[in-house]
Parts: sequence; structure tokens; C-alpha cells
Amino acid sequence: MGRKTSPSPVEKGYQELQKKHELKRPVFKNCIRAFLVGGFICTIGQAITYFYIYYFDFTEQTAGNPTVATMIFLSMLLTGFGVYDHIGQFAGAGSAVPVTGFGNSVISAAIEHRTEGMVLGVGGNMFKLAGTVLLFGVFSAFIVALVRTLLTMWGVL
Amino acid sequence: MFPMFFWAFVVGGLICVIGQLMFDVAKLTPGHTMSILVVSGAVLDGFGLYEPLVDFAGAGATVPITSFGNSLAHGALMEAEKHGLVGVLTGMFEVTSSGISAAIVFGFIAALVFKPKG
Amino acid sequence: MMLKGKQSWVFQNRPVIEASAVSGGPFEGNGRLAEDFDIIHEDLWMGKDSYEKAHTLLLEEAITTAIKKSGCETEEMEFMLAGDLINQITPSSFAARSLSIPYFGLFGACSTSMEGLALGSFIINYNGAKKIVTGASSHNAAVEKQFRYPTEYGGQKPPTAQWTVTGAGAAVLSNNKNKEGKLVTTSATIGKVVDLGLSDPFNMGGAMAPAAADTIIAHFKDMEIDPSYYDLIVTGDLGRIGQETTYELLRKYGVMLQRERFEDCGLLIYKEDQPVMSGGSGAGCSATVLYGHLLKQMHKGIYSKILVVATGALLSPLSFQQKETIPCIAHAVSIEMSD
Amino acid sequence: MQQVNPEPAQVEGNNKKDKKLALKVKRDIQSLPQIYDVAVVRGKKDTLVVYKVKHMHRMRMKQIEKDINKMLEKNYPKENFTVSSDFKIFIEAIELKDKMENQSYSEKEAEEKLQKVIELKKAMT
Repeated sequence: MGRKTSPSPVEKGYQELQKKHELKRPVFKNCIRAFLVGGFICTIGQAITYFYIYYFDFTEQTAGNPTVATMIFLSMLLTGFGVYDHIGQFAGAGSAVPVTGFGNSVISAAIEHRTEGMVLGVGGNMFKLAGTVLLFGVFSAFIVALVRTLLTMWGVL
Repeated sequence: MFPMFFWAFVVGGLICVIGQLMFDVAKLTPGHTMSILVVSGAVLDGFGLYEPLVDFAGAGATVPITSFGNSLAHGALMEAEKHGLVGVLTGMFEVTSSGISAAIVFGFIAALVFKPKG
Repeated sequence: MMLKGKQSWVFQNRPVIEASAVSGGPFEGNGRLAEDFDIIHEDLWMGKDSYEKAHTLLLEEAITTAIKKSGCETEEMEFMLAGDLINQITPSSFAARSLSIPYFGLFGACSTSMEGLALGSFIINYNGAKKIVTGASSHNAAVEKQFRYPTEYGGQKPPTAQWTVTGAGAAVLSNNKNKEGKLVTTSATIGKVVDLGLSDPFNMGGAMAPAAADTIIAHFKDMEIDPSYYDLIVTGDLGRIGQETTYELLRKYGVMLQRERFEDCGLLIYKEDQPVMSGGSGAGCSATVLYGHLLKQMHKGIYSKILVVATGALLSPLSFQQKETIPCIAHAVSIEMSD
Repeated sequence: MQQVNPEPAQVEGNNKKDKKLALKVKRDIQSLPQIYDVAVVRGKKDTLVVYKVKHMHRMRMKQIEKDINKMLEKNYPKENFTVSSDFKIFIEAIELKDKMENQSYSEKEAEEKLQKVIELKKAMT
């Protein structure tokens, strides 16, 4: 739906000139940071998992649920106290990909729009970022499960 | 227990690096990146590959957003085994509900308690 | 004839900038130009219950302070010209509501400050008014909320991104006959909308550079002068990338700027160690730096002729999502010390 | 690698036949190369078999569980086994065993606890 499909020679010439001055993203450094922070968050998740296994009646398989909920609770504190956006600037995907990032996207939108009221503001905007994850998660899961179930029914699998 | 922590760190970190590459190299928005990761999780579960990863890496596989797609698909598949095709729809949130409900509940609490710091 | 060349106005009657004032937020209070601000707020909320209301307050304060410094009353202002980046420019309109001055709402994104100064000078020059107040403002959190993500969202900004200035700048223009030792506007060049196909909203500087270059070239052509006429040519909020690109682009078209006489408001306003990536931006950027810092410098005699080229990226969140490229504009106003 | 590797335990403490069987099951499973820590608790009807999988084999954990189930079914067709590699079940089994060594812990209590652990394992899937 773009303005036009291919850039004109003038546009191309300028874009090349501009590229020379454009600051490059420090991809390697960003990846290292994402790895370290992302890994660290997952390690905390593992510690919380063991906590639920030791002190509650959760098995390795069922402890995932309370772990995720706890991580999102922590994410709420960090988001509310204005820390998570700074972690995000440092870590990039390292703090965006874990569920804490999912929590952050819901929580940040919720607190951002409280000035527009609880119903239209918080309620209406809570999922403005995370909604896409829900949509594609649910829809792809539906397709995957449907295909697998049909294949099983037809005896292919 | 130590190998578990180690592999959780490594696998979780690597999934985040994949996300970072989607940000920086493919120049995708966070929304696009998260959607692709979630879909990948669901597809991997369709091939029965995500569960072994969870067994191997623990939180390294359950904490990244990919696990969300995995558990949605997993819930749907489990219900489908019991109830046939209807289960595909009804079982979707069987396993995953905690992440979404926690995000909703804590998001609302946060909206009551916190103000954005800017 | 006031129109000179294709797109420039010459203000023979030399409208006087009687006074100016700027207000800012905490981040600007820690910036390089903190001392040039009349009002600094320690808190981004500024005692209001929404960022949008704080945004309105910024502009109100800048305008009332500027009017007070000019020795006039708010009632003497015949027109107010203002604009900002929020949907339907509500902060400016709400400020106009409380100030109750006849009002033109302007939208030129971050070029609004010079759009206002050019139009204000035009009206004064043609005896359309005796006194006019013009201003532009932006509020970091309100603008981020409008254009990008929630402020607490942990998205990573690339190094090409810019930091929206929290601040407002306003100036009182008059048809004062006594111009001695006063700053006057002498000409303005209205820019075309230029779009060379960049679409990354995290690289506004790169997108706006051609517009800046286009207007600067047009200004020199229309006015039949060359860059040495000015002590300083300052762009609005091109940031590091945009400024470098503009400089090179101008050289390519034979306009040789002197590097040390070419500045950018977005690079002046913050300190090196502030996490603003490529520099400051926003409608308040050129407004605060010009109406605060640069005019003071001119009064001190450091510069006597400057050309201010405010640039604006005319995109919306909607146009970006519909994969439109970013159309940009730049307006230039020449300000001189009258002797 | 940290190991517990406890002696097999049986709810009916003095049942020699049970003891022999539990020991044999333990040895059978221990002989598998992917496994490093095994505990067997024999109840009145059910036998709980818990083990740990070497980390590099955890990817194939589900398959290993299937294999063990198959093997036990083949070797001890009359017995009723509950097999698990879950860490939680393992902890519970060790806890139960430790309690059983305490004289004041009755057979009835032990059996109840064992059933509880087995339930936990069944609720898992």
C-alpha cells in the first residue's frame, strides 16, 4: 500500500547518501546484551520454577504456570517503578522476548492510558501491543492443532 | 540442578538473540517479532519439537514468548485427543491461561497503583 | 512586492521580536541550555493529572511569560499562532482557550515554530495586527504516547532515534517603529513538502534532511545572497544524522556552508552524556532553543544575523502503519539584530 | 553429579518378596545408560519408580519414559508401575522413603502418602 513500488533515481541517490551518515545499529553488541539479559531472566525463571517444585505441589511440568504468573508480577513492579523501559533500552530483545516483556507490553499500555479512564483507557488500550501476540498465538495454535488432529484422524500420523 | 540452570540460561539467551536479530537485521517492529516467535512456538509444538526443548532447558524454553504459542497449541491438541475436532477450540487456553490472566490482573492493578514515569 | 523569488517573503517593515520565553521539563533542566529556560519543571507531570494537560501548561506558561517580558498585557495580543504534535493540536488549542486570544492553530510538525514566526511576521508586516504571539511546544511523554509506544514499554530505540523535547517556546511580535537594538525578522522562505522515500520513523533526521536542504537552497536563490550573509544557520531538529546529511547534500548542490556556522537545535539542547541517541526533536525543540538560547546569544552580540530552518516530519502513526513514506517540510526565517 | 541413589523401600517393610523385586527393578533401570539416579518405592499394589535422566538425554525424556514402561511391563507383567522422571515426584519419593525409615511412620500413612504421589504424577499430563 506504499506510495509507489520502486524508488526513483533521485530517491535512490539520496537514500545512498543518507545511508553513509546513518548510525549503524550495534548488532553484535545488542545480541550479546540480549543473550545475557535474556539468559539471566530465564535463569530467574528456572529458580522460581524450582521454588514452586520444592515448596508447593507443582511438578516440573505444572510449575510453568505459576512461574509465568510470578514473572509477570515482577514485570509489573519493574514497569510500575519505571525500570523496565531502561532495561529494555539496554537489553533489546533480551527483555522483550521473555514473558516479562509480554507482561510489560500489557502493563505499560494499561498505566499509560489510565488518564483516559478505566473503561475506555485501561480497558480499551491494555492489549494494544500484546493483542497481536494473542491473535497470532491463538490463530496459529488453532491451525496447527487442526492440521494435526485431522492428520491423526485420517491416519496419516 | 546446575546443568538445568546452565541450559536455561543458554537456550533462553539464544531465543532472545533470535529476537534481537529480527529487530536489528530484519528491522522488524517488536509487534512483528513477537508474533513470529509465538507462531514459531505453535508450529514447533505441531511437530512435537517444543516439549523436548522444555524438558531440556526448563525455563529457558518456558519463559520466552515462544512457549506461549507452544502451550496454546498443546492445550488444543490435548483436548482434541479427548474430544475430537471441537477440542481444538475448547482446549486452546487450557494450559496457557496463567500468562494471560496474570497479565490482565496485574496490568489492571498496575493501572490503579502506578503512574507512568515518562 | 513582498514576495521575492518563488517562495520567499521579505518583511520590509521589519517586525520586532519584542520578547520571548521558554519553559521545559526535567530532562531539559539537566541539559546544556538549562540556564536559558525561563521555567523548568522538575516533574514531567507538572502537577497535572495527564501528560496532555502538562503539555498545555508548558505552552501557556511560555506565552504568558513572553507577554509579561514584553511589557504587554495578554489582552493586547491580537492573534496567537501556535501548534504542536498531538492529535488535532489540542494542547495549543486548549492554551488558546484559557488565554482567550484570537487563534490560528498551525500544524507543521516540528517546523511549526518557524511556520508561526513566518506567518506572524507576515501579518504584522502587512498591518494585519500590531501584536502577535506565536509559539510551539511538545511534551516527551505525550508525544511518545501519540506516535510510538507507551512510555514504560521496554522497546529498544536504535541509535538513529531522537528524543522529543519537553518544552515550549513563545515570542511576542510587534509592529514597533523603534527598532534600535531589537531583533527583527527580515525574510522567510516557505518550504515545499519533500519526500525522498524514507520510511523509518526512528530516523526522522535522515528523512527531513532533503526538506531542509531544499528550503535552504531556495532561500539563497530567492534572496540572491549566499551563506556568508549569516553568522549562523541553524536547523530545527535534524539531529546528528540529518545535519551531516544536509551538509553534504548542500555541498552537492553547490551551497557551501561553513561547518562551524551550521548548527542544529536538536544537537544544542542536550549534553553529550544524555541518552538522546541522535539528538533532540519535537515541535518544542527549535522553539525552545531559538526563543531561549539563540535570541539571548543575539542580544549578547554573539550573532547578528541568523537563519533558522525548522524541519518537520509530516507523518502520523496511521500513515506509518499503512507503509507510507515520510513527507517532510522545512520553513526558514531570517532574524537580524537591528541597528 | 549429585546423586541420592537410595536403597529401594517398601511400604510393607518386612515383605522379603517385595524387597527382592524392588531391588531387581532398581537394577534393571540403573543399567540404562541415560539414567543416573533411581529410587523405587513399593506399595501394597503399586510400585513407584523415579529416576533422573542425564541432562544431555533430557531431550528424549518422553521416549525414555515410554521405553521404561514397556520394559517393566514386559519383565514384570503382574506388577503395577508408576514411572516418572519428574523432579517433583523424585523429591516426594525420597521424602517418603526417609519417613518410612522412621519407626513411628505407620504402614498406613506410608501407603496413603504413596498414593498421593502417584496421583500427583497422574495429574501432571
